[in-house]
Amino acid sequence: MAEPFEPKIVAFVCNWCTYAGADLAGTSRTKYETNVRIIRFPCTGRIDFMLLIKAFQNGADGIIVSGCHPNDCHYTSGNFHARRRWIVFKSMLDFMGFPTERITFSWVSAAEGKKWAELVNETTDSVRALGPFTEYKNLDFTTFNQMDHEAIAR
Amino acid sequence: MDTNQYIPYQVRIADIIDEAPLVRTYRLEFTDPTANFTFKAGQFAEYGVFGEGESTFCIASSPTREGYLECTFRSSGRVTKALANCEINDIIGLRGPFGKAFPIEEWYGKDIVFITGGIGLPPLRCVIWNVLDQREKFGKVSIYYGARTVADLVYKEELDNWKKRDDVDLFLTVDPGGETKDWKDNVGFVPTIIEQNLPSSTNAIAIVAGPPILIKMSMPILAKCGFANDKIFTTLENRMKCGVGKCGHCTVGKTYVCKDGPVFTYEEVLQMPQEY
Amino acid sequence: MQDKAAELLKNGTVNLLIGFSEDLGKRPVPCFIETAEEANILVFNQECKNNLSVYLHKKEVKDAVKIGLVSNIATLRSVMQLLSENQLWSLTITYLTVNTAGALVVLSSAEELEAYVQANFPTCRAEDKEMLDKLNAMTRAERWAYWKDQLSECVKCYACRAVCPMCYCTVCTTECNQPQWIKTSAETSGNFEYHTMRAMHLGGRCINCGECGRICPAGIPVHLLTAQMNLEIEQEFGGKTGWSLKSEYAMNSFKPGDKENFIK
Amino acid sequence: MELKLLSTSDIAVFVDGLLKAGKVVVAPVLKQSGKVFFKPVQSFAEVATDYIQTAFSAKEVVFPKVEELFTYQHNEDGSLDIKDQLDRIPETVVWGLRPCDAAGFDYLNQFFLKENPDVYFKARYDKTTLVTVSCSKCDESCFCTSVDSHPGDTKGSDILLTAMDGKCYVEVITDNGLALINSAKELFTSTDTLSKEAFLAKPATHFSMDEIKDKIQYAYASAEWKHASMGCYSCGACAFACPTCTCFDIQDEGTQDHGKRVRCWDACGMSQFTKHASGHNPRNTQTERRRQRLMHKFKYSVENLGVVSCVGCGRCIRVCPSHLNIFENILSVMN
Repeated sequence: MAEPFEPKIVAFVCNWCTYAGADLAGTSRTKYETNVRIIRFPCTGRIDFMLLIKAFQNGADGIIVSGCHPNDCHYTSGNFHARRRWIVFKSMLDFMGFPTERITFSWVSAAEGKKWAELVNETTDSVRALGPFTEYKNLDFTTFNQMDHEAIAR
Repeated sequence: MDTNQYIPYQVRIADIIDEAPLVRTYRLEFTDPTANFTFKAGQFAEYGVFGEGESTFCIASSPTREGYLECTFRSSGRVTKALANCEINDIIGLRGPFGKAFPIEEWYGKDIVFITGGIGLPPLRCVIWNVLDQREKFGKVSIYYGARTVADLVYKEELDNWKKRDDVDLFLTVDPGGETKDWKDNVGFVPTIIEQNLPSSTNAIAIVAGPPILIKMSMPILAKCGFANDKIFTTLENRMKCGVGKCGHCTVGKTYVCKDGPVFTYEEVLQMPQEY
Repeated sequence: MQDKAAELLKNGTVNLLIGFSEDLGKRPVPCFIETAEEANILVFNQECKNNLSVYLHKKEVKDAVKIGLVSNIATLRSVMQLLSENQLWSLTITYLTVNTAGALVVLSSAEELEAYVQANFPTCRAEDKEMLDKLNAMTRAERWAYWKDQLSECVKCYACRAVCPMCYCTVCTTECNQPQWIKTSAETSGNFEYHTMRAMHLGGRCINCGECGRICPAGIPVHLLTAQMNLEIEQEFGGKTGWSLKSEYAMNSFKPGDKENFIK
Repeated sequence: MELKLLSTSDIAVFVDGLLKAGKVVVAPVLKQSGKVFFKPVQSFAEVATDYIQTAFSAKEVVFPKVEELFTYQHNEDGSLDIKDQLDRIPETVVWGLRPCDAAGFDYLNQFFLKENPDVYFKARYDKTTLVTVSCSKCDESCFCTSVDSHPGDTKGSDILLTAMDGKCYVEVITDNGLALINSAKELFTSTDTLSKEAFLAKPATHFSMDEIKDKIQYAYASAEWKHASMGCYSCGACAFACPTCTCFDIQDEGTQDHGKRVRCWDACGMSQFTKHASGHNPRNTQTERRRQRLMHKFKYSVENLGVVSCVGCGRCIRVCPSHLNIFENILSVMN
């Protein structure tokens, strides 16, 4: 029997708030889903949209992007810049028909270990319900390669 | 069925020698001992790190010393950096040998003058070994080699050996400012050193390899020494991808450096558009 | 226009004039004129759609310093945007354009340019608006299918990048290979990456000249991506690209009160 | 060479029969962008008939824009598997290409197979049959008659079809073509030589190869190259649309553990094409790059292979964002 689908989720988090929040969840022994792989950044302002695309390309089924609450940025304004970029990036992906529900954006502070655990659980559940992210991988046949594959299928 | 020239041999890194800052030599052995790989001095190969790509450089060891290959490279781009991160026993890809070789047999009985700078020595090292391993077949052998600084000289041990031999004249130099306190050899650019010594061109062959500027500066001086253009050999290095005259990256006019070269006489170089 | 161009070249106001000539098939071809005698090859009509401001980044053009630029309104607007991004100030540019009444207009300073552009500011082209509305009315899956089909034709010739006056980076992300951000091969996923990247980097800077879509050899309406983004940015954050010499780059600024509805 | 007639209504029967026999048929298809592309089709109904030229050439069939050279996989014991998929290439019929495209195949054949034969090209080329349709229409970009060809040229084709008065005149040129016809013998009737001239387009002739041959020898030093290249944006549109441009790049995609090596189209007009890792660029300006491209077409390929590698399809003129015109450029640098 096939194993049930377990999504791979990549979390891009900032060093000062969400990473510390995740740390708190750990030290308080809060149990949460193990599907998430955390990548730590100095600031949400550093989380380039290309990183998200690359994560999907390398097999991620879902992505969490999280950092300090507005006004709490360690570098004063990094998360404000990030927020603008996310607004535009999300609408851009939406316009291209990309399933944006696979990306969860969030603010998690260093004190919100519980929120982090809930966020991961919720995201994992929703991505599990969405199933494996194959739409992106299926892009990867150019016309004539695709033709070769069709010929094999016959 | 024609052979598939894009499928690489698999070679294992048997030894790593750090030559100079960013410059390394790998000794490579075929994982398949039956691999039928023979090459001549001056030919090159495509070395590939899987997942990163391929890079082109000369085979730096000599066919007169069998059983292994050596290559020397400076890490500068994506592939060479990945290559520099490899460790002993890693498997890399190797395609080749490609290109024309130096016509060493035609040089029997002649004096040989090697002129090279920096990372230009590896392609000539193959020829130098070849010549030294059959030393009796050649006349006088002199080597002019320079680098920016003392640290940038490659094959330091071999340079010492060549220096000790009394059948080789080695002229070492570093660019002004690149010398160290205990540096006893020349200081100055390679062309200047040639000019000071003016090697004889009677019954002699000159082989020049190095950065384009070295080639361009050395030519007038060699002409002054009396070398005819068809007695000067050089090896061009252009960006290459396929190695077999198809991808078009290395073209200089109608010439494909990979299959028509990389070894050219200066006579041939002069007939090309000056785009190398 | 020919007379004016000849005059400017003759009296030394302009060293190099970038304009349009015609080939044998009567198609407009960008031309570069250095002497007054050559000015008789100049043409300017409805077909002259190329945004010639992209040539201002060329080294040969920069070396000429005093430039005459035959412009349509999109060209002028892109020069405005470039000036606001602190580009091109090393050049002295004289702009030759034709206004809606069909009269020749010569603009010789950035201030004159700003006034003219603001007075004649172009709106989103009707056919683009129609396509955008059509796409936005689709379901997400339909949009995905639409772009998948379109982008599968992309061969990564980078003509869209090459004709874009805003794409003046000396090294493009597509050329960065450590790591390889954008796949070199023209597989659809790599094409998706490339066009998302391009659109994101032009968000808040694109001046909607539509050149990228017009010249695409595969007929992909890539300009719709940036057009959509621009509408979005204008709505969310305000400001118009290429409107003023001091316009602020939307993606490089923020307001503490920026609104969104998706961050948990 | 055999000559046959096929009634226009039987064309669809013939093509659908090929599809039924399991062949892949690649034919021009009109897409929503309004441009025509070569695509594998499922029935003749999808095939576009009213067009002058497709957006890109049919070279994709034998030289895909992305071709997988091999896949690699590191095993747990440290060994490495390398596999190519040459045996998976299907039998393909290219339907409805123009004589200029077919002439392009003739050049590709010589380029890829004369010296250091390229196994990927060969594997595809050997399984490809070209059914060409001669041109009844042309536009101002077409200039095949200037490069020793014409709208009814059979060079490179396996079969050439010419539509005349409700019938289709079929010239069977190669054994490959004959085999294809024989798979549906009953549709074809024999005929004598017919004059097809009246049904062919008449593109303008701008020069003749004879006059170029001498003059091109001195063209390299022409000062006109700068003029001919100033408008060039240095994109790759012309090279990618060209039926005879063969430059490619080799790239690895994947991780160090597993992935594939692909070759993909590249263009000599792009600024990075010749750039060394050291930063040195042998062809540093667009003037040099455009000169390389045009000189390759008209001079270097003649010297290397004995043929001009321009077939006069005019695609580079149609796709060029600044309408740079290859024959006008060639004429200007020769004078």
